[in-house]
Amino acid sequence: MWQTIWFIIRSTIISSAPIGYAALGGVFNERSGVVNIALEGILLVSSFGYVAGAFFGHSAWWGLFWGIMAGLLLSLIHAVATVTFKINHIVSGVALNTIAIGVTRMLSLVMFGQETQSKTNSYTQIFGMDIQWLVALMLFLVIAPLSYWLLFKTSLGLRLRSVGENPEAADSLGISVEKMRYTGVLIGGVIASLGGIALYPTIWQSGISGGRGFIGLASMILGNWMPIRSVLASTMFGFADAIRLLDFVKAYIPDEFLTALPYVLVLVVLAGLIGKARPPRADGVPYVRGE
Amino acid sequence: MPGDIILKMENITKRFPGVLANDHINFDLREGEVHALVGENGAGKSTLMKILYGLYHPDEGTIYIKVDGELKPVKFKNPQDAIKHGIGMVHQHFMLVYGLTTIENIILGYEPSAVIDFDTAKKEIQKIMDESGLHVPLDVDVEVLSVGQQQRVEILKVLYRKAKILILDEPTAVLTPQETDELFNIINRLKEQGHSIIFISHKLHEVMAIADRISVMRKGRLVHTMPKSEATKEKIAELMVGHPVLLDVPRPNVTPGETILEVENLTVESDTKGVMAVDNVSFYIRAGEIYGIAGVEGNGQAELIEAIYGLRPPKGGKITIKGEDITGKPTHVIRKKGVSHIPGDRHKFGVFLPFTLADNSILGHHREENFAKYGIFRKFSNIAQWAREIIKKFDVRTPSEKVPMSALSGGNQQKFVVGREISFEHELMIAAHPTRGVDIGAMEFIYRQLFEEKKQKKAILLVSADLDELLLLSDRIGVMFKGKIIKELDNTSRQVTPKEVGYYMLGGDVEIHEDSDIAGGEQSA
Amino acid sequence: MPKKKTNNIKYFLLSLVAPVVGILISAILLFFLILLIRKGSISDTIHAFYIMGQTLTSTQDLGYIIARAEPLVISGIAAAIAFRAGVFNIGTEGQYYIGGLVASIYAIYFSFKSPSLHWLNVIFVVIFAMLGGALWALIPAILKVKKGVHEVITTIMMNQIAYTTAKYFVNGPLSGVKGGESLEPKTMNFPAAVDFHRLYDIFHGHFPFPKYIPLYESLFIAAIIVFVAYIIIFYTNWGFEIEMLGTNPNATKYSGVPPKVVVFNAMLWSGAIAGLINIQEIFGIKGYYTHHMTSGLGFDGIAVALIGYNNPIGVVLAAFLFGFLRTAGYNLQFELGIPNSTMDLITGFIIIVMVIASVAMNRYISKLRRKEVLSEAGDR
Amino acid sequence: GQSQTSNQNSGGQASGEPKLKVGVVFDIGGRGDKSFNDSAYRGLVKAAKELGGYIKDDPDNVNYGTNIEMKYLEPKQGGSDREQLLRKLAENGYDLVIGVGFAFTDAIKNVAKDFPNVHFAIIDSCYSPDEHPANVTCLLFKEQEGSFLVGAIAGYKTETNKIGFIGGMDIPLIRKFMVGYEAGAMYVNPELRKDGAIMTAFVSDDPGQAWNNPPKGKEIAISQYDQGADIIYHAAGGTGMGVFEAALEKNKWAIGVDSDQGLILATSDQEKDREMAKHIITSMLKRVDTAVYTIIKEMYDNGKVDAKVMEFGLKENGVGYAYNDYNKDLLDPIKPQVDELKQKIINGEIKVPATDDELQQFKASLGQ
Ligand SMILES: Nc1ncnc2c1ncn2[C@@H]1O[C@H](COP(=O)(O)OP(=O)(O)OP(=O)(O)O)[C@@H](O)[C@H]1O
Ligand SMILES: Nc1ncnc2c1ncn2[C@@H]1O[C@H](COP(=O)(O)OP(=O)(O)OP(=O)(O)O)[C@@H](O)[C@H]1O
Ligand SMILES: [Mg+2]
Ligand SMILES: [Mg+2]
Repeated sequence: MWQTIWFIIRSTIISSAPIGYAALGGVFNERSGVVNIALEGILLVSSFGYVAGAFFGHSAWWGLFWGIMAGLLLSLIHAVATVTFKINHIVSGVALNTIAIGVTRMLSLVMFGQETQSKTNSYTQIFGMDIQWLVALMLFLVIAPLSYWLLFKTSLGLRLRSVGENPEAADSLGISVEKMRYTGVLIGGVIASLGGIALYPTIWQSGISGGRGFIGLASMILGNWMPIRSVLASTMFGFADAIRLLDFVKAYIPDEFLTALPYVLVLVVLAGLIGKARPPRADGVPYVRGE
Repeated sequence: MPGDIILKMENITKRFPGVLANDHINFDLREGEVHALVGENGAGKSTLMKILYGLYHPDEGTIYIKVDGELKPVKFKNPQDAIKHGIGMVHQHFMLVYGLTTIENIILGYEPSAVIDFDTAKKEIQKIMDESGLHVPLDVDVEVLSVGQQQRVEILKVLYRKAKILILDEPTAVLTPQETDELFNIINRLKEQGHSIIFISHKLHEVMAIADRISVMRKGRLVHTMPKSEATKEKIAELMVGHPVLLDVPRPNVTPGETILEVENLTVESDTKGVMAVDNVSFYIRAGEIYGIAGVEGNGQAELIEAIYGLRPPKGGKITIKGEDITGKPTHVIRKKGVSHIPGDRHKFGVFLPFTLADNSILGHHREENFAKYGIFRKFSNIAQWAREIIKKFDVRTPSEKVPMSALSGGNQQKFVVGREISFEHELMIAAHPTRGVDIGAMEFIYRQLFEEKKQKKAILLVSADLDELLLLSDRIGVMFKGKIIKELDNTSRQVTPKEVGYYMLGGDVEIHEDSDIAGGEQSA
Repeated sequence: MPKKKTNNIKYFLLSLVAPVVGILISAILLFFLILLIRKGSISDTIHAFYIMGQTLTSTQDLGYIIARAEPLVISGIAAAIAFRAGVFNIGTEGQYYIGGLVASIYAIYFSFKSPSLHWLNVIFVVIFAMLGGALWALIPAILKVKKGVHEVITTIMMNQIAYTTAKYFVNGPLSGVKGGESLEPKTMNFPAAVDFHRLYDIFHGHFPFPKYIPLYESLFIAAIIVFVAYIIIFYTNWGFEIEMLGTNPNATKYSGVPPKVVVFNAMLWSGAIAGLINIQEIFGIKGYYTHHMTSGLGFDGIAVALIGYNNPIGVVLAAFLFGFLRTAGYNLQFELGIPNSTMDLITGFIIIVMVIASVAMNRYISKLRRKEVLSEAGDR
Repeated sequence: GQSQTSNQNSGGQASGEPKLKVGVVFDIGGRGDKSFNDSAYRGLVKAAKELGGYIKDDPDNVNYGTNIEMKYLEPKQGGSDREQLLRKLAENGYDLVIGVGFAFTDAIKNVAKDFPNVHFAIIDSCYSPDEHPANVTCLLFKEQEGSFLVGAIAGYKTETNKIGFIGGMDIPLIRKFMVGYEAGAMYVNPELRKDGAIMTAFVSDDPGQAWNNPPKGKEIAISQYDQGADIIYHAAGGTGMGVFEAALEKNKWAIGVDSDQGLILATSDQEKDREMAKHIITSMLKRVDTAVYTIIKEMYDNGKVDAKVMEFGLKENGVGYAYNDYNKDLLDPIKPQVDELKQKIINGEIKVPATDDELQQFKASLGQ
């Protein structure tokens, strides 16, 4: 019995972490007014970045560095496309997800000689601790509270939120909307990258992100664009993912039901049947001065 | 009382595509004075102020600011630069971030430190509130504050930034008379504390009441600056429009016919749930009659029109056209029953800027057999023919009906909209601010068209912020105050005075001071 | 548009700048990618471009380009209809899963078994696929109209639910996996009277492409959709009202056109057409339904619509560009071992570059227009 | 098989036209999965070596002559283009086209119809006799037999008397692995006949998530180890790497599948691989390489193969258990017993169950 409970707990933490990071990344993006469905792609490239970085750099630190760089780079493209060039956020996200799949597979072939998976990376420890666990626990113990603090207790957070709600007003106060949106997208990108690292530091495989970026978006909505609530929502999905393997769950609940549940829940919440979700007012709306 | 010049704008020029918004403007401000800036819609007031505030960059010209007792040229890259030089602006449209609390809104962009110490900030703001008399709750979402409170937040924002120069762009447009009085008290208090204030308004009585000096803008140029002692309302009005005011278009004599529009006990909810924007309103309009609605903006005029036009379902009451009940019917049905509408904001409601004039000429009637086979397949040649007729009849200056609407000047756009709405078969014309932002020539043209309508035995519901326009055109005037028509005045022989209307616009129980002419109207035309 | 405009040709040429720039920049990127993969061999890289060029000259490859463009044409039109109304239906992805599923249920349980009634089956397949797609667009449409919930969020959720729903039906009620046979999850096979006929068989000898090119009757359906969409968009009041809404919702309301009704209809029609996106694969190539069919066609269609300026003709051109990229991609993979993922990368890149370029060009064009007309009118 | 079009091979190999062209399409796991697809790849290498051929565009440049040209392709993520790749090979004059994995069942059937002159082979799947295309050969394995032997090894080696199994997907094919494993374990160790002594789990119902999901594999394995298992057998493709990592972390045992995963990892240039290898007792060998080599050789020798079903069991050396330099010390004490079991199966003395029902009967026949 206690083993089952222990399994559920640890499995929930491990399964939630990438989703939770994606959700937090989404919070920073959307709080600044940028819709980012490329979170899925960020998970994928940062996962690749970690494995390749650690593999060739012979150290988990290099993995961390390249994992974050990879996610950051993808985010940067999104920021340039949506904030500077003001193209539709969804289109940029869709394109970046495609690019993420392509670029990882291509680099895998070039770097590892095989397209669908990397070689095994031996460097998965930092300070003698397993990096996957370290990063996963960091989410709950450090990153989530820190994100809350950053968004609600600092001037940066205040400015970030203001451009997501009313960029014109922020602009009128001398806050650079573009700069703030870049900040939101890039901070969000770094955070989501940690999710890619929490995914599986040993091996990268094509398709390893498995839709977790989208579940992260769902968590973000269920968490009403609040950092801690979004992370908590992600643990719900992690929990569903953990228990679906248990025999007694399998016996009574169809797997499809568990898979669909999070998304149905989002729709129910959005319909106002449970609670209330309100996106930032200028979410996804390009800002052009003097309209 | 006012001191030295602390701000000078020299030869400021700003062009927008197709518009010369500011044309070599010279403007200055003294310490401790209220300098009023007046002018018609689109004269370039806001543009000039946005340049001063660093939001726009002038194409030409220099700004000088007094630094360490000396006027020095400055270049503002962005508002932050302007704020640093002690300039603060309260915008025509509030620049508040809903979703943030009052205190967050106040400190936004000027936070005391990277990690915000809310307690200290609160203390500081409390001090400013006590000094200025501007009190607002600090820990609520600004969204829930009343309009007056929101404006106080705007002023607090400016004071929190330690601005010495305050720009108030049409601060009274959205205020009730009491709130306006309060604002004036505050302005006077700020003045005493050494602040300098630029005050923008269309309302001449306000300007006369609060300003020390007055500058008048017309069509992008600053035409005259004078101390209050030299100013009269008539003089300002003349400067604003460029010639002696009070257009006189002869009003045709028409005996009213049958009742066209009848509104009984109409009640309409505003955007805020539970608040009635229109409260138990009843009136009627007969054929050949112009019924004017007067009132300070925001007293339910917009909602009244929306209810009659089918855009806002009424909460109670009844609306009939020629005896037929149209209450709660959708707009397209109501249009079919013979209602035409010149909307108040043409860009937002009246036209599709990227569409051609031809496409713009049939809006709302595009499904009629004349314009579409079976109501579906569009008849392009008929549509073009129709548009050309409007263009010709209403003297719209355009190369052809094939150009996009956005290519026309505002006045011509308005003429086109007026022409379109008149050209459709109708019994009732709802005209909202039909001359807003158009020049004098076009204005007169539109007046003549409305009188022509009257001769054709149409019923006309006129809503205008321009009192002179109302008095000139209307046979009867209903004055709206807080959602009610508190007084209906007979104006068949133009006997109503602006003062009378003004009295009721403020609720009918406010004392009128001899020198404060509340009936100045928004736009003396 | 059918309306003549001043300087039409100039503006038409200007509108081509974005695609040309996009393709050029992407070609440069592709050059370096191939150089990287082929470990710096310039001659290989040039050969790769030669192979891509050959794709356009081989009849077999042209056949594939058409076959691969076909679903994207439908997908692009579906997306474009919504976009024109200002509705961002990114749910086409889920809508085609469900459209295909509903049509499959028809095919398995209710279709006519007589081969002579094949044409009726085709019509019903189309109807049911459209119903299914519309059904899946219904919830986002209702939530948008009634609750003001943004359709992007809801359609992302609906996409995920669609996949799971399809999976449930394939593994459950419709399961066609028999012991000892294929272990790939799929439904029962459709009756032969439903399976789409190959164009090769229909036209016997008078068909330019080899028999094995997967071109089916569904090509006609795609063509009909393009034609009808073109007529509706540019010649009818439905298209006009959609355009009104997409341009200025407020003025639409004031014109007596209820925005909610237009949004609702646009969303449903977009969904209905989206339901047809993959009938080529389901009823032509496969002859059964599986949730493991080609995915991502909905997302590709969004890109196709945007690159094609939401114009049916533009959509067709953009879809052919994609079809070409895919086909060339397989040739590169086959001939030079350049992984197909390179083409994914390039496709994504082209989308971003082209959309950026077209946004910039559109701004420039409208500025130019305004200047021109103002000077013509002699009015300021 | 005749070439339909003659596209020149531009991969750099010189000299004359090959006598035979063989195309292979891997499944999503692709090359480098250290398991199923890699095993198929070794079949190509063996064919190249033995028959004098080369693999086109191969990163390792396998080249032993020009008799046979071999080429493999990998589908894109999600695998929706398997059929397109088969076609590409068939169109371009490949005489024998092999689909590696059951996911190719329908794709091969469709393509085979369009290219009657090309011969096809499919691994792990087949068709009902009335639907079997005339140009397709099925290559099937008796996975249960090999699994029986590794099950027996687990039965001998377990110290906790608890063992585990992790399958990629709950499908009949994978159940063959599971059932054989359980039967072997129960056969040699009565303790394992108790309820709950053998823990079983499947990774996912979604093929996109089943075979390349090492994070999940690791989680499940840790859970089974935590519940007392000391040996886990996986039949989950790439997901298995997670199982090995769990074994390493928990200092327990794992059993590999398809390839000799212990050997592959033990000889890897990655330290972590070598560490994990120390925790792999053995692997159930599914000689996809043998099957691939056999069909290529037959095609090469005869110029054709029949539309038949080839089954590879213990007898045909198509399945087995891995015994190598690295696990030799571990296995030597029980090797005689295991080999005896193998002989019994080959003789038909032990009939290895392949389905759940058969397993129940088998269990009943063991008593207790
Ligand atoms: N960002 C802009 N782009 C283009 N034209 C503009 C822009 N802002 C203002 N204009 C134009 O410049 C002119 C002056 O506008 P401005 O807002 O300064 O007028 P205003 O005097 O403040 O009018 P109002 O009393 O209506 O506020 C108008 O013709 C307006 O249409
Ligand atoms: N904020 C804005 N952004 C872009 N263009 C604007 C903006 N405001 C106004 N315009 C454009 O500037 C033009 C001028 O607008 P406005 O309403 O001030 O008329 P106007 O130039 O004064 O015309 P007229 O001389 O007929 O009165 C309009 O045609 C409009 O398209
Ligand atoms: Mg203004
Ligand atoms: Mg004007």
